[in-house]
Amino acid sequence: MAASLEQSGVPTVAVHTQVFARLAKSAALANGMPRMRQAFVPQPVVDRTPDQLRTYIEGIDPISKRPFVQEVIEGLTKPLQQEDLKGVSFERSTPRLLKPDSEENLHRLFVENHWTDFLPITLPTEKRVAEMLKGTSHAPDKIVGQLRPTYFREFWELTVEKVAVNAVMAGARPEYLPVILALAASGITARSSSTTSFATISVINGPIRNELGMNSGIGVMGPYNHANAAIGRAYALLSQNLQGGSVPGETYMGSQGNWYAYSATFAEAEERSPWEPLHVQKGFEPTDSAASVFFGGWYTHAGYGPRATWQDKVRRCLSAAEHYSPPFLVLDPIAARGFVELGFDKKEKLIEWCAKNALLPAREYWDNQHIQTLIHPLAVAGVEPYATRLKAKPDELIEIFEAKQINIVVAGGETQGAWKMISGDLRATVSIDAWR
Amino acid sequence: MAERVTAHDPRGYPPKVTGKRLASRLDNLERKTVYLVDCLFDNSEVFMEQLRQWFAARLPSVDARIIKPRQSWVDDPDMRARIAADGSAAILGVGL
Amino acid sequence: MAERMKVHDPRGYPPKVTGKRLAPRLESLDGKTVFLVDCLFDNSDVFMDLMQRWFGQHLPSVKTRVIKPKETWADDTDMRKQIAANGSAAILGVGL
Amino acid sequence: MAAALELDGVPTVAVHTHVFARLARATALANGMPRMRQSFVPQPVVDRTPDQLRGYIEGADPISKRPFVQEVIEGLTKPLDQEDLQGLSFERTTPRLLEPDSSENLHRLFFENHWTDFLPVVLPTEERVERMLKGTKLPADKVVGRLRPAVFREFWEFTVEKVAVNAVMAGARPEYFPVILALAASGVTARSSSTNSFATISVVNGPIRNEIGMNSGIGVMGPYNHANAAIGRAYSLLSQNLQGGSVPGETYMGSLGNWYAYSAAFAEAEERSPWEPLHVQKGFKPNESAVCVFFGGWYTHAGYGPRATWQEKMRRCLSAVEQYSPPLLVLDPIAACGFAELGFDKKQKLIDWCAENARLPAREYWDNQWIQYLNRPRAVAGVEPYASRLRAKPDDIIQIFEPEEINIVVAGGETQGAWKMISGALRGMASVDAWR
Repeated sequence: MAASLEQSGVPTVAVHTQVFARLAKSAALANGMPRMRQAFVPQPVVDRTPDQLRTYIEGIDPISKRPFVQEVIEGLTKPLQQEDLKGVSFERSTPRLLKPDSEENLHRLFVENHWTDFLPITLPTEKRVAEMLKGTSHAPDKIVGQLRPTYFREFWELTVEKVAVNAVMAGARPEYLPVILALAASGITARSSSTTSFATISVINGPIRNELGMNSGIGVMGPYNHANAAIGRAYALLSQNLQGGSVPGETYMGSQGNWYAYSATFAEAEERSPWEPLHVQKGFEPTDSAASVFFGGWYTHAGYGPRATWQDKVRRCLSAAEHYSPPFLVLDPIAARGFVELGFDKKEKLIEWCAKNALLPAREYWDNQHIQTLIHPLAVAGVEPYATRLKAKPDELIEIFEAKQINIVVAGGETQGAWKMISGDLRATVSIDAWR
Repeated sequence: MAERVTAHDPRGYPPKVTGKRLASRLDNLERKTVYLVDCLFDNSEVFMEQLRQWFAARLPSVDARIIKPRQSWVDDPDMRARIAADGSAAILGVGL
Repeated sequence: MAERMKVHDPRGYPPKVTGKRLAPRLESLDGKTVFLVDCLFDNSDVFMDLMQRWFGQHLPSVKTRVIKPKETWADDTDMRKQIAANGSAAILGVGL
Repeated sequence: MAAALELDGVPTVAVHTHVFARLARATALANGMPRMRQSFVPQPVVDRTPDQLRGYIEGADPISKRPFVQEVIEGLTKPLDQEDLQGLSFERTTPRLLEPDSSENLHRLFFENHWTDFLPVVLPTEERVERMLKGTKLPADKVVGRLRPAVFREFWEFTVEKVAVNAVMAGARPEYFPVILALAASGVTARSSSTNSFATISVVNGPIRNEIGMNSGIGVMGPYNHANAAIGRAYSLLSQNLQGGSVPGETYMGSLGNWYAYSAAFAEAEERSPWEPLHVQKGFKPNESAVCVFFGGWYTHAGYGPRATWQEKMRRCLSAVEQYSPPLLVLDPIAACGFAELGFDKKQKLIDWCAENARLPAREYWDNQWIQYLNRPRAVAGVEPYASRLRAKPDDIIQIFEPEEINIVVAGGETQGAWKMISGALRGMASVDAWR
């Protein structure tokens, strides 16, 4: 925004809170405008009173240590110097191979460059990468897609070979590569830089699950299967390395982080589910193999049943959800069959029930930072369903999710009728067969 | 020396970045119109109002006007066109 | 042959396990008292009650008594003494 | 229990649901009574109607495929054969070193034996284990403690060296070793075999945090720091390998599994917290280093604030928890300072508020499988607070947690006033200095 104003001849100063300093500077660099004028106020702005914000304006810019208003005014009036005029342009092409070195030194290099999740990796030697590339019929230099840490950052491009490199690092085997390529091609990053520490969870459907020996039983969402673990981790590492990084303060701003970011991929228990598989619901054939990508991971509610008071329990979990992030439900087959016995013979019926029963008073719905930033402007602009939610009286109960935002997956080892309600907006369901 | 290994570089390919020039600066803000762009962040409206009041109190000759894009995170060309047409400078905040 | 390495075994040390004999079996259950031990698992009381009714219908000569330990997972020595003293066999369930 | 009855001379048959078959066999073996008489009914028993249970009794044992009642009666009457009589005793000593082999084959051996979390490990060569042992002054053969996957399983024992082996596998450095030893000495496993897919979360306090560069800022509960990642993973791997394993169906029964089980350790942001550090609350001095181990990880509720409607939001989250697993609150410093500004100048005040506001109708409180199983017998035996909860009428609102069960920790990078409410009962504490 600021860059485009400058280009239309309008001198501009962008104001940020101090924690965003390094991020704002590297975004300016990536936009080809490293000399962009920026001024900073203390963190946080959210929840501060007007008086407190006035002290920010009359106070000191915590980054430059000079008066804030002086920074702003000089940013608009101080004449451009030589350096400002030419702007900086650079071709950041990435090398294919690194300088040869000992194993110990290379492992340290990968850690110090933030190329790993700080757990041990398998070094991507030429031999191992060539081996991994046998897992697909596609050419190593074929462009798989683009990724970026968030929508105001520039897209980076990735090839089959670069995906293979990160797959080797994760400990994956060649037969897993088509799944990993599909996840990379989804265009959804598993390393969002958002201050809300999001994570990306992927569900695999179709014949590929059994071809690779994926787990949909006991310990399905845990460290109990090679394919689940390696595919999830490959998706996490390629997101980090193929989008320009995920470095705290620069390309990662998640205040509290998310442990799901290590590895979070599993297979639906289609054979033991009373309902239609997820990918078939999204238009794939049962014999197709597909990967679904859920963006969220911010809350995880849990329960058993359905027991006698299941409606109260599920309602409590739905209304405790963060209402900018819709849930997807993971039901153990025992729980799924329990719901079928109650008459929910189709996933859609239970989804409908959840949408009808996820209720909050309007007052609480609007008292949320994300809703204010993302949804409120849309409501004001008359976009439904937000506009009606805005009209509701403070104590009026409103439905916080639409049915089409909620999904259900069946997985578990049937040692307990357990279920989980995980924050996850289904952003994409992509073909795996296309990458065989 | 431990046996040396060659490994791949795990990073993706960044887009080619072309340099862009900054707009030339004003000699001063006297009698100029400065747009205060509220980026719709939670509470940034209150911040921009305080900034407007600061200008009105300290630099009354500056015509500071608050303006909002239609949607957060999305470029708003019409709003930019209006700023370019009616304004001489812009202050954006508070966020990215 | 790739260069061979020697590495440690990552497992801990299990306790020494001494063999224990099973109790001698009964020739038949007729006229015997069998304790049905409800391990307090959710719904196992209903299960044991039904076992008692099954014996009542199909093997009326067998006396059955449902009994519960004081606490889950913990050994209940008094209950065991009671079974050993007044019973000839026990059926535990449903769980571990 | 069954073994004890047999020793009292009482022929016994243990009835299990069929998913527990392999586990029941393994337990019998470990109790030195491999020939113990066991019979099985279909899973689940929970929630089945009396008629359905009668169907189980009159039906077939799903494991032996013979009539269930026949299995039971024969178990009590069929005479012992030769094998039954001598029982089986064995000395399961574990070797110190494995057969030498190529690194490729050893990596595969570690996967196939379930010695890993299916992510790449660093092979524990003699040289690497030697280097790790330099991280402590204590002798390699000193017994650190004992661990077991469940209360009904036998304890396994382990030494400083065996902990070092697993620390090397996790990618840890010698300077992390005292923290890892303290976690191993806590006696709490990070690989519970419960059907409940529990995980164990560890909080590190005191000077050790900065000595080894732990993270308490941006991405604190995520893959953004070497010490956090390696310590958490070492605790997971040692729990798995030093307690006799964690194999689905045998020594792990978690129906859904838990991704926190990869690695879940972090440092409290003592320097940026408005309150007393966790370990000081628990009796340690500020300049002592300690670890606290929280057993749960079953639910994770999330929120921002405190905003205007923070009380409603907090109450919704507190009543949507699983009432057998008390919460650990992790507050970003911005949120913590927000609560301090509201008058919660001591952690204890916010803990008391949570205890008073975590409420459910008695009807819902008791309608839970684990509460029935764990708390009901105590209530019946007159143990408080369970007894009074049992006396409450169905629609009476009761408090579901005691203040002592709830804990608060401050950690986060201050890019957002976020907080998390993670299922976690404080089960273990240990001094780190004792293991330097």
